Amino acid sequence: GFGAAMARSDLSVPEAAAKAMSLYLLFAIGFKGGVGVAEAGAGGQLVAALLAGTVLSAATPFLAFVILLRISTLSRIDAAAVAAHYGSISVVTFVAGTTALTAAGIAYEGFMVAVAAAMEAPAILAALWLVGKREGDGADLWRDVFLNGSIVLLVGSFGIGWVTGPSGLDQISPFIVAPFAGVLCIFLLDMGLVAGRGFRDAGAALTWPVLGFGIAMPLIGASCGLAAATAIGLSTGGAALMAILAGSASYIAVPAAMRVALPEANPSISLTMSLGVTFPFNLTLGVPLYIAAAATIGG
Amino acid sequence: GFGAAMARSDLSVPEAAAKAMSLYLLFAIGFKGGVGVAEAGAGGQLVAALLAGTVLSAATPFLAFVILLRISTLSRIDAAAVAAHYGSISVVTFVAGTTALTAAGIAYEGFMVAVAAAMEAPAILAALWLVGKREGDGADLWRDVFLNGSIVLLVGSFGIGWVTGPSGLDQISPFIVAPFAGVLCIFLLDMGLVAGRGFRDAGAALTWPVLGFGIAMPLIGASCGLAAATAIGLSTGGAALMAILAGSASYIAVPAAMRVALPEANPSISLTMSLGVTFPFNLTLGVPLYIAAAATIGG
Amino acid sequence: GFGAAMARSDLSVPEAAAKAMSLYLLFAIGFKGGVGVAEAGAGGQLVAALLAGTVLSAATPFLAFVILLRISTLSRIDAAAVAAHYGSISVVTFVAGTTALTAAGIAYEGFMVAVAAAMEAPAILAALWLVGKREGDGADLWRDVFLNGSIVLLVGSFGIGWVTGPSGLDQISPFIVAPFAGVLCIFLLDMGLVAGRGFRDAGAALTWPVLGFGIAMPLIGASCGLAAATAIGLSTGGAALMAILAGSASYIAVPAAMRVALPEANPSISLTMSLGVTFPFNLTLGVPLYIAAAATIGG
Amino acid sequence: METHAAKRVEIIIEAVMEGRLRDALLSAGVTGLTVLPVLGGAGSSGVWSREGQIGRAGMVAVVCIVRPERVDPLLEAAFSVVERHIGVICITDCEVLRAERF
Amino acid sequence: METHAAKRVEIIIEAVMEGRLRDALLSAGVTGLTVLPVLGGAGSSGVWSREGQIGRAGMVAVVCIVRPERVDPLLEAAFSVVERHIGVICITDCEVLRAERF
Amino acid sequence: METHAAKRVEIIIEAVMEGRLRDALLSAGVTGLTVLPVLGGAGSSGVWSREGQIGRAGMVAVVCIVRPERVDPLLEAAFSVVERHIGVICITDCEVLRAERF
Ligand SMILES: Nc1ncnc2c1ncn2[C@@H]1O[C@H](COP(=O)(O)O)[C@@H](O)[C@H]1O
Ligand SMILES: Nc1ncnc2c1ncn2[C@@H]1O[C@H](COP(=O)(O)O)[C@@H](O)[C@H]1O
Ligand SMILES: Nc1ncnc2c1ncn2[C@@H]1O[C@H](COP(=O)(O)O)[C@@H](O)[C@H]1O
Ligand code: NA
Ligand code: NA
Ligand code: NA
Repeated sequence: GFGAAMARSDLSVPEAAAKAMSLYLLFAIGFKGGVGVAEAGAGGQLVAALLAGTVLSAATPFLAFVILLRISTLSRIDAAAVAAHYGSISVVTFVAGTTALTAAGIAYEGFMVAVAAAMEAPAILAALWLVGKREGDGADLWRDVFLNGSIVLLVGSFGIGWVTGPSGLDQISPFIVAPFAGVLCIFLLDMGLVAGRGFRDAGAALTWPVLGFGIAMPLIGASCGLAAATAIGLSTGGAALMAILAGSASYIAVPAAMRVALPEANPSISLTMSLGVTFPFNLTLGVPLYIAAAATIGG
Repeated sequence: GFGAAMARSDLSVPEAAAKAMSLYLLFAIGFKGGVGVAEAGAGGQLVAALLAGTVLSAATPFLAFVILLRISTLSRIDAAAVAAHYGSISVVTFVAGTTALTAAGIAYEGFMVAVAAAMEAPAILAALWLVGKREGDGADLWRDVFLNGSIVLLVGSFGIGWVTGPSGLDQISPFIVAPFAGVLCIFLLDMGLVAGRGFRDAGAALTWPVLGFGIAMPLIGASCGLAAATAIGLSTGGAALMAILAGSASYIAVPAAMRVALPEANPSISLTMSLGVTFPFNLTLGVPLYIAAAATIGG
Repeated sequence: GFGAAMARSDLSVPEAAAKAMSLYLLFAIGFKGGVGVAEAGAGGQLVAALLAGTVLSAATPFLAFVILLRISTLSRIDAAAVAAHYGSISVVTFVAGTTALTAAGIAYEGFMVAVAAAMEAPAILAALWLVGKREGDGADLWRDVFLNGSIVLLVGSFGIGWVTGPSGLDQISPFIVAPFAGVLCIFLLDMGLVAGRGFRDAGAALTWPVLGFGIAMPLIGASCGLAAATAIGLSTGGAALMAILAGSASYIAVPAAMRVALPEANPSISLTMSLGVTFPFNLTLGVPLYIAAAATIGG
Repeated sequence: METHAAKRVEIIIEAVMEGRLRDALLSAGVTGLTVLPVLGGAGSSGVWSREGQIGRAGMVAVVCIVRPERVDPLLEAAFSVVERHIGVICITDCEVLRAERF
Repeated sequence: METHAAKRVEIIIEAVMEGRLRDALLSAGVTGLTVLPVLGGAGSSGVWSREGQIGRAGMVAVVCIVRPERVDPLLEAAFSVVERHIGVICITDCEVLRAERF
Repeated sequence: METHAAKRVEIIIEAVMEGRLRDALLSAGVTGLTVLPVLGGAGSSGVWSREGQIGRAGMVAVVCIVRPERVDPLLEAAFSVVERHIGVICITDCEVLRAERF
């Protein structure tokens, strides 16, 4: 995919189809998570995991911000914007992680879907606080972020899955389960194309320290995620997912929020890092690594 | 779905994907109907049912018009436009009805799909007649209405299904049967969002009598449908579907026709009633009620 | 489909959905071809077939050009543009051919997918040479053509299929295999609509000799294809596919290239011939005929 | 380069009326027109948006460049179609190359 | 036909700001506006294209036709939203039918 | 607010030529441009519509706002690309804010 994009191929999935696929993936993963909770029950661990996720999402940007200011020549604004991306999460990386876990036969808590939803937004708040933005059209921004499609759809389908339980899954499983791997595969190919294009566009801003950050930060984030998961006693699969969430960087919700709240930040820097460096790193090396680490700790 | 829309979420299925889903549903339901007729044969009942449907579609607007003028303060034009919507049908409600029947193990005549197609247009003619519109670009309007995608696709796929029969269904069943419930589910969620948005926009026009009409009229229509179905001796499932058709209101074909032929009518009134009141009512309470009524009468 | 289009129905699959379906078909056919090669091995025949395909694609336009100048009143430019279409290939016809072969239980070489990719472009070069176009923005044009979505996607998914082999197919088969026939069917219906529309638009240019060419040329091309396939010793299925490729005419890649390189050519002439005459001819009569011919020769 | 005075007429109209407007303009002697999609808008009949719509809902913008002397028949043709419908007509002075085309 | 002088204001702005711009314009007394999609562009911040994008990326073009005397409040409202953002504002003289609508 | 005279050039051209046109305009010193999608149209080469098309068919509208003195090089650059192709170029006087950007 990457090579094709670098050479400016015309091979792009239409925007509407990409959006439909992402809605499908969000719906399917949310629904399956809800069914998982209906089967296994949730208990206090759900609350603990939600809390841990929220704290991780809000704390990571501080760490990322400090590191970026030290190692790169990015402005404070740009550094804060990048930091927000790394505090938040990438749902597609999460989905790929659940697929890898299922393929490896490792179970995970269904409620991790809800944790993913909870981790999308706090990082934005933290990043804005970092550059002293608290005034202005705050309420508006929050509505934008919270009612952003992905959070609503994840939480909504999670709820539906929880209510209908396994019997609901049986009924729509030809739709939810069978085409899932295929849709994910096409979507990842398309993301690869988009990521490749980003590289082409953002050339200059990509100094070596910045590229290095794009690989080091997910490792740092994932370590924090593993630590938190161990602290609250998640299963091996759940700990791996928490690491994946903490180690992934947003490329949809946060970029849009940053355009509204920090328009002075250069969007191609953060997008290239999250989509062009961290996303492929996580998919190829990160996810297997986090799973192995979780298995080592958990086993 | 509704709550999200009320708060203006950004969670909308792209127009192209929604259209593709609706084409898929029309194709699948038409094809399955055709296969049903190929298996069971059609005979004179098909003709009787088509005739009954056409009469119902043409007569209902008169009833609706009179009721609306009596209970509400709508202008004659607006009342006629609303009446046209209630005479015509909602294919999605019909599809949901067939799914509910299948789930309940009740058989129905495959040719009801053709009846659905036949009931789309007569209501428009009736409504225009009510406000004395007979001149003008009539031929154009008829081309618009008859060659409107849904009628052509329903009739076309019905014909294909009839010709290919059960062997054709076997071949494409992974495409037609398996994902059906899932696509319908997503489509209904999306319709819910759109309906919710409508509510937000049309606030003032929604007086209590008008809201009441949106619930009473489907009951009246469905009763007429049941009576007609009993008169021509349809099966329980067929009678339920005839009730569903007569009780449902259009929100695609008729709105477009009204914009062309009655531009003075306020589109948000009729759309909010048909999509915002009657559609959810039918899906949640109406369909089970009509099926129960048909079973009582038929059994 | 055709009748509906002639009457200007509004029944068109949204552009984004059509593009998504075509990407799906290209991906699925490429992937399956790659898996076929992984299972059966490729050897020297792959190279021979690629070479034969390239020569066929480059030679057919000369033949077509001479015939067109002799039998019609088309200008040299228009004749060259039409000739380029007939030298190149139609992937959808190829896909329909593989489906027909599978249905008939005839095996074919998986690498024919690569041959299809190789045959897309040489015809364009040949046609430009015919009208003395060698200067200008050549490099640009070649990038346009080679990185045109379909070639990249075919070759890419072919490579992926080859690498992952049958085990990869098992994993994504619910996505690749099951919905394939359905998507192809819908896509063909939609192509029928588009083709029908073309007819309506290009009326005058369609003289009888030109229409005749649209049917004779695929037969001539397919004969050359059969001869070449026999010469290099392809299986019955492979020979049928080579005939189908040589006999089919492009309607996506070549039209776009002609708009860039030969803007003086009237696009509706070549598009109507390739999409309105040759495409339906091949789908209905051509493909079965070529398969029968290949079986006669091969058996 | 040499340019010639012309008029650019922009008509924002409901999508269902597009075919009728096009036919009316072409009958009024217009040599060409271009149709642009519209995502949403606001006006006396409220705020609307294309998102999540189905069917041929919404509006389109039709742009038509004509010689100055052809504006009046064009406006009359357009107005006869648009009259009873919501929508906007806006005329701007402009210059074109290749005047013989208009 | 009788036409009236007006101004056509075209604002090219990031899609995420569309709602805020619409609200600002309507508060500034504008009677209507139309939003057109944008496929791509180029500017001081580089070349971009909608192809393959996800999310509410990209830009939109907002067209707003107003009476001449309402241009200034409109520009002020628009500018307050656009100021910190990339984008372009362009004002053209135009003529409209049915002046009472603007 | 303070505005500055400028020119708005609108070029309707086949989608396959978009990249070449953009490169030509940027080489001619244009500081920015915006590409809008086109749904359909009519002209000397007939009526066409995007519906049901596949591939990069159809046309796009490229809008380019420039200082008055840059119009001539722009038109020459555009014309060299468009010359052999179907399409329309239309120039309008306009005013812009933030003149330093153009
Ligand atoms: N002043 C205006 N400027 C631009 N577009 C307008 C204007 N007024 C109305 N429109 C467009 O025309 C549609 C219908 O307007 P109205 O008839 O006022 O409801 C709106 O949704 C807008 O898309
Ligand atoms: N001179 C211009 N003419 C037309 N559109 C422009 C112009 N300058 C900028 N734009 C549009 O505004 C966007 C942002 O521009 P900029 O702030 O220069 O990066 C570009 O991507 C274009 O879509
Ligand atoms: N007078 C015009 N006004 C607006 N658009 C035009 C005009 N003439 C041509 N076009 C556009 O340019 C395309 C090609 O025009 P032509 O070269 O005349 O076939 C048409 O399909 C329209 O989209
Ligand atoms: Na993170
Ligand atoms: Na009804
Ligand atoms: Na060929």
